[in-house]
Amino acid sequence: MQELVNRAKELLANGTVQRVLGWKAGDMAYNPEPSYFETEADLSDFVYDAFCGANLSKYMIEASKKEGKTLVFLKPCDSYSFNQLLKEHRVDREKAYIIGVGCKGKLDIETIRKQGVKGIEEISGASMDDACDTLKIKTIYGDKEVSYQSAMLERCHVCKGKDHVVYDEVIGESRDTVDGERFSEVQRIESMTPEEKFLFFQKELSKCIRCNACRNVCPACSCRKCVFDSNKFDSAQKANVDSFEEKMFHIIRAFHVAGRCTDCGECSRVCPQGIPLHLFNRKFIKDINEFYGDYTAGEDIDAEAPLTHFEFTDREPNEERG
Amino acid sequence: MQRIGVFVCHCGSNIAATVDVKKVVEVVSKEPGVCHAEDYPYMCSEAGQMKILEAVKEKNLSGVVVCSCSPRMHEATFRKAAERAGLNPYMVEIANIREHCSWIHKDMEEATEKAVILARAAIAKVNLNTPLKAGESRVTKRALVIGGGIAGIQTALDIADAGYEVDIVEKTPSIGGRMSQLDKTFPTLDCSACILTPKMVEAAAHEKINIYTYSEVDKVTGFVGDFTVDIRKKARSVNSDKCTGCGVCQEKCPSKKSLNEFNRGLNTRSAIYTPFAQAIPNVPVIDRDACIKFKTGKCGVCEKVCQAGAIDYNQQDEIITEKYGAIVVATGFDTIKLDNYDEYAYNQSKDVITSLELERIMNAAGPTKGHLERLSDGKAPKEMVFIQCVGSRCSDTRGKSYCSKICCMYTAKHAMLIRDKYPDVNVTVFYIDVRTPGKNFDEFYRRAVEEYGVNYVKGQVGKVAPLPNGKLLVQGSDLLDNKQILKEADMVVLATAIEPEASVRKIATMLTASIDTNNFLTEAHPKLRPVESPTAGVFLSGVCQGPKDIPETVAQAGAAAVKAIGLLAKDKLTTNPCTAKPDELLCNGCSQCANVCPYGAITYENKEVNDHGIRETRRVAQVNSALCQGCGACTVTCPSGAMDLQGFSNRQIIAEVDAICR
Amino acid sequence: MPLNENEFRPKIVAFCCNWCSYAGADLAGSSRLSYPADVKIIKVPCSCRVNPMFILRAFEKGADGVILCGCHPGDCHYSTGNYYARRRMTLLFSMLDYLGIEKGRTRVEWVSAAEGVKFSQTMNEFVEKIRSLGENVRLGDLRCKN
Amino acid sequence: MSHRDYSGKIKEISGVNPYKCMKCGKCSATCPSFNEMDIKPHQFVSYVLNGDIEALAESKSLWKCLSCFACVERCPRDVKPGKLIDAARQIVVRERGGDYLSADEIPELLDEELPQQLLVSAFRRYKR
Repeated sequence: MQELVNRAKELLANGTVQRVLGWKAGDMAYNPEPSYFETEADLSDFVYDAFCGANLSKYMIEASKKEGKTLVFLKPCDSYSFNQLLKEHRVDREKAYIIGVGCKGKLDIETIRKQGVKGIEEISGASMDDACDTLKIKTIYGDKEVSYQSAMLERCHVCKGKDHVVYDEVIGESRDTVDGERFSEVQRIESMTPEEKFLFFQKELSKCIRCNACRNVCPACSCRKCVFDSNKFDSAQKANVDSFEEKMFHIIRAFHVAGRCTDCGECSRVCPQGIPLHLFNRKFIKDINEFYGDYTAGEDIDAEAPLTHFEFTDREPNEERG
Repeated sequence: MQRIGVFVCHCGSNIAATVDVKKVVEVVSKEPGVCHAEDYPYMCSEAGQMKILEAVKEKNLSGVVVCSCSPRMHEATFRKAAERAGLNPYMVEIANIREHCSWIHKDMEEATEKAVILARAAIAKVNLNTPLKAGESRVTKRALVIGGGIAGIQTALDIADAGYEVDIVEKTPSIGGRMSQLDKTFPTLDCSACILTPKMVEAAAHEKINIYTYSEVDKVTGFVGDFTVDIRKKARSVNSDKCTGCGVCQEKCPSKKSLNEFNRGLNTRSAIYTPFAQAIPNVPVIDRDACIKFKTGKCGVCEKVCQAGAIDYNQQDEIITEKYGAIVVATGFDTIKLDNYDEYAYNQSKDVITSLELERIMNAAGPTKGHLERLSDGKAPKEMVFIQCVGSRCSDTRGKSYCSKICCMYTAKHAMLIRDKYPDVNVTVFYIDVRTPGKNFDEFYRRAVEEYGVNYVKGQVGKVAPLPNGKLLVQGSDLLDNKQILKEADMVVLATAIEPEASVRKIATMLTASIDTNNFLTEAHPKLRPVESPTAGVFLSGVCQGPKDIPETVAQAGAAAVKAIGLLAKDKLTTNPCTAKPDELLCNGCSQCANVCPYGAITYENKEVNDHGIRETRRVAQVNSALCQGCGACTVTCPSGAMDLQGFSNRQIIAEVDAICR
Repeated sequence: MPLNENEFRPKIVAFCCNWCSYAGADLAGSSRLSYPADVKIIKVPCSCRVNPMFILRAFEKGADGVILCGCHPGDCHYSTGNYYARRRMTLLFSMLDYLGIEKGRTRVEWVSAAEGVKFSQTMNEFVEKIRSLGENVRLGDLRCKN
Repeated sequence: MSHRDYSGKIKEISGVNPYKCMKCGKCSATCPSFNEMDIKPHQFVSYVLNGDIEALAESKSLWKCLSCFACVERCPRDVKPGKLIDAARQIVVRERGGDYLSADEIPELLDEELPQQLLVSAFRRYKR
């Protein structure tokens, strides 16, 4: 981490960049938050550890409008989001100095809590310099231990890869964290009966409080004004009446990011209700891969996006799924 | 809220027999925004239209709904009526209660209920209609013809004769195209050059025609009436203004090993060359891949012998940018490659040739000076076999599914010419069907059989095998005799399928003109608009649209010219007002809409916007309403709803949905 | 067909492209090829104009089935519109299936201007299918129900 | 089975749509066994289309076809007469076979010298 801070200071000092976009320590050890750093002194708050799951690429939309370059730290998966934004002309490559940072898998405090660890005060073993095998957790109920791998975010178990697709330089080592099948959850749902599927999603989506956290964090959901906030479709939403009415929002949201979603998993990470929102996006990714050939959004900015492209021989919509 | 008048047509008994029109009037008159509702036996009649006029004036209506037959029948009629009443014509919506209701339902209660719902949907839509105005765009009075074969020449001549400037772009060093390679033409057996060269000269001499040979279209932007085209004039290495066309350079050129494209590679040419004697312009080009000067830096013979001082080794490609109102594609055809047809031994024997190669052999300027001889040993053939449908009418992946259309006739021509000039040569034609529709065509084919003794065998050839004695063993079917024929031939001529010239793909992409799976350009309507591309301002001439012979090509070339002239004769074009329109404040600038636009109507601009007090420069979508045809593909691609379609807006369609589902 | 009080009468929205399917529906009409009055047609310029929002909106407001008709692939008046529509609808339908919405409530059919018979047959089949599926509950918005 | 059914069976086994034939005769032109055949390759198609499977089944051609598949290779319409005759042959073989080989018979047939493979493939082909 110190290496990142040193390099940031250097780049600020020599005028390459005017500000730094990174993470700063939060009020608890497990909730660092995205932040700008304008001066060397500001950087004393800088942090980069296993809880820095936040994807900073979306902030580059606004940073691109600012004077001068912004130094941004991107994890391998974040760099896909940045690239996708670049493809859509939302960020300015000239305005960004990208340091690709290593990643050993990011942690999920909720997953730790689910393992029965409550009253957390301090967590060690989550720094990039650590072995990242075991987390030693100090709680008000005494010390606990949890394996690092068991505390990882879902997305890290099915990581796209630890190579950055866009960067100016790369600092820090990464570690392969894949130990799951990316589409296994989607497949599990696909194999359910319609009734089971419906009940599953009704149960999950009824939790939605329309706080819009998923929309606000999503690097693909970056419209200046969301259709659900404008009168363009007579679709500005009112308060919930029906417990399942949020389906329209989530289906359309998934549809709007289909072919653009890099599966960064931020939607699920930030959902205060713990709805596995990535299951929508991942369903579309799986379908696109199956129907139109493998496609990874953000990987290649010159690739034809699946929904703005077609083949004469594409499958028919009514076709029974195999 | 609009002030809407609803008019329910009886259409005699067509509607009124099944739909209770009085009931419809009664129910819809209570709909929000409706200030007037009435029924009338024939709304489309003059008296019916007057009802609209009167009501608009009396009740100060701002919108009109007509419940009648399909909008495909009378939408235009009622729009005009509204216009006469002083309303914007796009404030009219039709509820189709005839084709979509009274004609398909028998139960009156059911049909009436549905008619009411359809009327409600139309009322809900009109409530959100806004007056639309057809735009105007100017027309540049100049046409571009891509391709300088007989199709392109004829189109250019016809357009130029009507008084408009025309540029021809031809990628080879001379105009003339495939027709200049032909020896004789069916069914009259005129010498091809004798009828073509006067046209070439006429085009070259025409004051309204400007010819760019050895040139290609590099880039096309713009739209109907206002295209901007970059033409790449490839470096000829010869100054056209100075060259006198004396030909000494070609004689003296020491590099003579290049395959002669004009003679289909059957002999060779020099590195500096004009493709054929009557070339226009009669100015050679240097083939830089073959030229010793360009390869080694040494030589320069042509420069030394050129008394006019026309050789210019330093010439560069030149880009010419020109504006056009109309573009005619006349890119022509080539024969398919025969690599997939090993059974015909084309790649194994020099004596198996294509029909186009035979044209060159028969031609006095060809590789054999017009003598029919075997290319392997120069001997005169005694036994010749023609095979029809080579690569045509194949539904497998090796060939083309279509009939190449010209082969039956040119084969009859070849057979006849050979029997006439060399009566001792036996000619056998293996055919599947002989297709000779066309004026004097069947008579021509029958003459080949009856007067010239050409042996037509119904059946395809399965195999051609070169024999050690230099002959070719042809194994074919005689289906009428139910026999298998084995014939030793001296030469085999393959009626090879034709396909669009390969460069047409690139050109179609530049023009956003659609192309079918065989690379033929698609016509706007296969029957009613056969010489227009669906892309406005682009016209089709000759084989680029589909296989055709010379008379058909010339006829289509003229038709394309007339269509182009019709466009150029206009000073201004009115455009469809139902076009896409972006809301700049909502636009993300992501370019997704531009990626799906089939017309290239969407561009992006960095534009200063004022978003509720925030002034900033944003990348926003711009729609060229002259180009946009109003399909709406962009509107669905746009996640923020910034892109909307006038006349079919998101809110209008949703209002219709709501009215129907209510 | 007399209206039976107890019979389930589905609400069906059919989006038809202006150039092929709407004309196909007109031909069905002028050929007097009957199909149930439950089907109401909305004219759109091209199948690619149909936003998934429209389809979900229809269901939310109480539709029991939605069908989208366009020109046959390759015949689109705008040359490529129906290809985009095909991909969009393929994904949307797959998603609806994934959410447990009954298969068959949504459908895409390519109907040319000459296919009046096909239009009528398609609508008859579709209405039959929706009748067999019954009322749409899963995609509806309860606020829109009585 | 009626003749029509046989026609359907042949289409099913061969996977060929005989209606695609444009009667060009390239199959007969390419056939090395043409002279040995009473019904010529290009005629297979019309026999199948006309449902005259009996004649085809009794023809010499059925056994003269070498299955060299030159006609299949070269047919411009994907009609593949070689596959048609092969299908007809299979029908005849199956028909004749009836219960040609039942599992119970196998132990008796076992012979030390007989390759196992042969028996297995024979059983596959000739079992009911």
